[in-house]
Amino acid sequence: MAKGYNDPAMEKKFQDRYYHAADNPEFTKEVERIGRTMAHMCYQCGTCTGSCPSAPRSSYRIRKFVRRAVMGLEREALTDPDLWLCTTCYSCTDRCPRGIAPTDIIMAMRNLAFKWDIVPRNFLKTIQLIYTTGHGVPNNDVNRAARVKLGLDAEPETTHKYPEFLPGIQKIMDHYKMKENADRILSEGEH
Amino acid sequence: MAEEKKQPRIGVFVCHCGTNIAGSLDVKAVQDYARTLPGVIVADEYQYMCSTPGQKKIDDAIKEHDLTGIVVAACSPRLHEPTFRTATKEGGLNPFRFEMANIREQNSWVHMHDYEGATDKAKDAVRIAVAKAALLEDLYPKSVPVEHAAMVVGAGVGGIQAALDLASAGIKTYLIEKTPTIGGRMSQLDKTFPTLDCSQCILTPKMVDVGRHPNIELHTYTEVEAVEGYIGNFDITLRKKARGVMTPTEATAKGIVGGGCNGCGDCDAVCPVIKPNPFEFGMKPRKAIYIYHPQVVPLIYTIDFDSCVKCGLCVEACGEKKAIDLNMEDSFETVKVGTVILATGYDMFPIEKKREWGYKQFDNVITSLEFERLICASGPTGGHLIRPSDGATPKKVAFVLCAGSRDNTGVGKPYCSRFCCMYSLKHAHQITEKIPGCQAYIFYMDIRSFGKMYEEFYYRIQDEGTKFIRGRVANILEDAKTKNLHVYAEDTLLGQPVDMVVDMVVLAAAVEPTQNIDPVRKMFGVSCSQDGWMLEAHPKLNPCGTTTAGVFLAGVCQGPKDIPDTVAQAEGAASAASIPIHMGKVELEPYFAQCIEEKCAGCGMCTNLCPYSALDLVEKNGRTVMQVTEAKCKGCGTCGGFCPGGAIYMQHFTTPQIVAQIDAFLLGGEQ
Amino acid sequence: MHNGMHEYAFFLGCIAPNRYPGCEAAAIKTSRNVGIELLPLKGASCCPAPGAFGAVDLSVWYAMAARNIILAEEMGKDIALICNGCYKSIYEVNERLKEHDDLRDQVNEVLAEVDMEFKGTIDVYHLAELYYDPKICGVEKIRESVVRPLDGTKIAVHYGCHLLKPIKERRFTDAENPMWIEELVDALGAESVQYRNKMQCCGAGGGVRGFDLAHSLDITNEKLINVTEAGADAITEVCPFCQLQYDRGQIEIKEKFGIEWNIPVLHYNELLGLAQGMSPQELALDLHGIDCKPFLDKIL
Amino acid sequence: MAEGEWQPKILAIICNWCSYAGADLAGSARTQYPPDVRAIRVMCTGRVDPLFIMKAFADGADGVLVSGCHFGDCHYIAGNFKCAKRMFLMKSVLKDLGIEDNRLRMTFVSASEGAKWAKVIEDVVKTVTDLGPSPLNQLQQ
Repeated sequence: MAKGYNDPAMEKKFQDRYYHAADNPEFTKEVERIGRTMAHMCYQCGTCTGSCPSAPRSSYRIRKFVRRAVMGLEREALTDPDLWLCTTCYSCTDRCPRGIAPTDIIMAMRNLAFKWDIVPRNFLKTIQLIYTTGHGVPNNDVNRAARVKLGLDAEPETTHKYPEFLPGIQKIMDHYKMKENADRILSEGEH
Repeated sequence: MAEEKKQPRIGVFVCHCGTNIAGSLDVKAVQDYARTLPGVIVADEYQYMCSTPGQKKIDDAIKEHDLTGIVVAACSPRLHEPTFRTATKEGGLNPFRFEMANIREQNSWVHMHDYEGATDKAKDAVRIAVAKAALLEDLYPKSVPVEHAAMVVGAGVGGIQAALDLASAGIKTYLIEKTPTIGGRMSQLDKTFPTLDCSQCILTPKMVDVGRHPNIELHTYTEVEAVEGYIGNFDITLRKKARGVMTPTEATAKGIVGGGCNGCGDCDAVCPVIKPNPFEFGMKPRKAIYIYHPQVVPLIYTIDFDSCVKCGLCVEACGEKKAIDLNMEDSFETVKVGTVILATGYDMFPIEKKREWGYKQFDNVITSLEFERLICASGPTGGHLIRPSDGATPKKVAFVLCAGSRDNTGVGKPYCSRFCCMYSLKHAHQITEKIPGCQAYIFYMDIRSFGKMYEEFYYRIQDEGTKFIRGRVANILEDAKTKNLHVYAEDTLLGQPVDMVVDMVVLAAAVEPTQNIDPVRKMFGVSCSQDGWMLEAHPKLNPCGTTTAGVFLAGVCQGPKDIPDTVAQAEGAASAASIPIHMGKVELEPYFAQCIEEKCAGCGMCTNLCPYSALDLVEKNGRTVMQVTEAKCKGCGTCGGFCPGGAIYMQHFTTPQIVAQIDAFLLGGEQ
Repeated sequence: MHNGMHEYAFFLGCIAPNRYPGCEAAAIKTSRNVGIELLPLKGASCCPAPGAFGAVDLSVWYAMAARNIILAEEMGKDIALICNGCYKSIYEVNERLKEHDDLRDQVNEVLAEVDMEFKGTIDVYHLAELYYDPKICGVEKIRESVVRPLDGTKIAVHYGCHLLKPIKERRFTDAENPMWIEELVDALGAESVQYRNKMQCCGAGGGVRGFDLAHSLDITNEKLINVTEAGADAITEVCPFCQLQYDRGQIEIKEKFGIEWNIPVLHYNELLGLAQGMSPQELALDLHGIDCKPFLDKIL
Repeated sequence: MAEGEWQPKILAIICNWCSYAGADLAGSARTQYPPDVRAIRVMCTGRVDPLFIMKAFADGADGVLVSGCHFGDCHYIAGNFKCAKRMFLMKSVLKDLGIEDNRLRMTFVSASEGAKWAKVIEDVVKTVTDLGPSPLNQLQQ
């Protein structure tokens, strides 16, 4: 509960900094289900952060995210933009002495963040591109010309050359309402 | 077996064990059910059957109802069978007329959420037990004499202490050591925590004592080859590995008067073959004829025949002592002992398997035992700690704790190695003391300083200036030019990544059971626990014993422990091992095989199956039949499980008894 | 095997065909010289990108990757591919679906809507591991295929992440200091050089390149410092996405941070193509952001 | 469980030194498993006479589990090994009699493997439950 100070600056300065019970006790289980790894076994040794290429150049601490998973601190985890600084190099996963996959905990949290409509735009654009072309990085004219020069067909043997495969791909993505949600989040972001 | 057959009159007693049993199943229903079973004269229940009033119930019921058999439904017979057998005996029945139904460890504790299922299972267990109890017979334990001698396998500090205790208690003790000298790991250490005693200084007096104790027969460079027999009467064959050098005693026995090795080292000086010394982890050379270090006990040289070129220079140098025999071969000796203590110690986990820390990839990453040798005055550098890459004195040293311990990746060891925290604190102290301006960094997850004066030692080391960084080391990289090391971790207390550049890294590598110890463990019939260490009989109440009667454990072979704990356990094991010897006899459970001669066809299949050669074919009344030597039979029943004619009678586990149990389970038997 | 050739369905991915077509052309030609025939896998899509796509919804990632695998199952061929990102998606999903019934059922339920079913009948390989595997090709065969040794060149190997990590879910045994690609490089007559933090990520993965370009480039820049200190003439890798990060990344680093590196970056197949006598034009090296000429001058 | 619902009858014959101790350890650790198995203790699985197996099936058992020490860990050197050979033969005998051979199972559980014991029981109960009542019992019905 707010303290009722008439100065909002003071209210903010002295806001409650305890953490209490978990925001969402199911959060740990959800993360473990999606990430297929036992986050709750973490003993906070920091091997993950020590292995992380993003840690020395940012405030991203993967150990803290694992801690948030363990304690069910859902909001703190999903709204922290550092969540998107994991390069998924899996060094932490290889070295974790508890056999946990911290990388997959991050991936699970990103999946859950998507459900909260929190996803950086580049991720959503990749989805749109894959939906419409089958490729996250589609062909272009410069490349087509180069391909022909090399003796390759202008379009590779993929959905580019065989667009009849696209409806199947779209059906799979539609099953999960992936494109629909990506479009919505992107358009809302534009307002 | 000759007593008159009486109709079975059985008493059943169901234990609540507080709520341990009664909380998960219906004790009353089990009791009521027991009353319906054939032969059951009385069925009772009690809060704690193992208590004095509980036992008294058995005593009273036997007398009151003239019972022939007792069933107690309670915990595991592995826990309280002896208790209730005694109670049965006190009631006037033969103690082997007792049978236990396990409704706790194998029922109420494992079906805590299925009251009905657990109750049904308990009823079945009681029915099965009653069926067996109805067929139980009077049996009499066999008393066997105990050889007034003991063996200790492994002569590290644990084995040395155990041997000294046994010997001082007047028991002839064979101390067996596979390496050429006694002393074990402790002799490789420089100082000991938390007192900072010189390890050699406190160990060598004990080593010398071993060497001259009249009751200790020391066998170095010797391994256990075979074990036969049982408590009181172990026949143990030793393989005395060919050492190539005779002791004065051995020389005298061969008629070389005044000869034999006196440790002068003349041979060492002339030997042309140079090899790394394993005692110094290869950091110092030795010859093909060698001693590990000057304080070895016994002070006898050993030839490494794998590298010896048999040039004969040593034989020449030895001269009239004629101690050296280049054609020596392994020899065997069998000794008889009453009890055995295993003190086989540990090895370092091969930490190079944790690739991220670069051991064996980077010169200046060493293990803690290598550090011990490098800082030890008698070590390869005379106690001057230097970097392997360039011989420079390190000014910054990082200690990596839990290197391979507390590791659930499948590469390292899941357990805590228990003494690394403390010796790393000691190492930090040593470099701070020896090298002015040298900074120690200890990378740790938890500092486990639980022993007497340990936490105080931690306080002291912190006060001396060692920096503690709470974070497990992620990886180590080498600077190709300087050979300095970058230690990467997270300072988890600050939440900040660390790139600590140091001159040297010491890995507090996990410990694991001694290489190739499994055959020895199995020869003595000792199990191992999940972590690979030898399994004690009970983790709390019998930490020195094993499931093989007469075999005891001391030291790290049972699980990681430091020197105080090892010595304490060694003294405990010595005490336990001396009891049967001082008693002079032990009672063996009377689970012997018997031959039912009229059924025996004399086929002899069983004689080959018996692992103890307890069965023989003999002529009796013109027929060939099998005969059991009871002293050799250990009661496994393997013969009885095979006999095609059903001619083998396994006491206490007879075929009729077991079949009755099966019938009782599957066909019921309620009245 | 067909006509003495080991045949594989060639999974292209996105960046090789659509940005570095030389990689695709080189893979087809160079592998043929060592007894491997790469057959077109018609209708394949993005693997899909494990970081950028999987981050949003792993269930869809499994299903989409399974669709690509099924195309090869229908051909009855094992898959070969040349990109570490694709390797993670295709190899890992293939293995996980084979192992875990719950995942397979979940994926097949969705795929039923498009009349497909994951059966788990094929295996997935990175072309580089096939090159190294003596049962398929082996270092010796690579060495024998060389007509223009890359003598006098020093090459830094970047393994990338998803080829080897997580190591528990890979066929390989060492992700901390592997040396097998170095063997493949040395077989071409070049000298592989060791550099600090060889196994560190290029910085591109996990959607970070798109999310925070400067951050990902800072990681790349650190690697470029280490590679330069080791005196390498070029970087080789086995992943077009890493290639993109190093190659285009150097231009972006110049723009953003004002540092110029100019270290040529070549996919191992391009390097192998050069050693087998292919011309820079046949490899479309002109499409690279960083001019390969200083490197080519040493060998041509 | 509903009244009248079929429940498998499974007999376990287990050795004193390893499997019985392992089962006790599962208890001390409160590792939960289904209550469908009834155990008989013998000193060593070497004691297990094929007769016991036949008797159990004849009496209406739906499954039999024999559990001993790991090879090399037998308290009596190799009784478990001798038993394993017999059980192997018994499986073919059962097959000849029209009884599915996976109704008989031999496992090796050490004194330190409480969790494994629980897993073994779960597996055995599941296998036998999936197989349904023993063919001999079906005949009787």
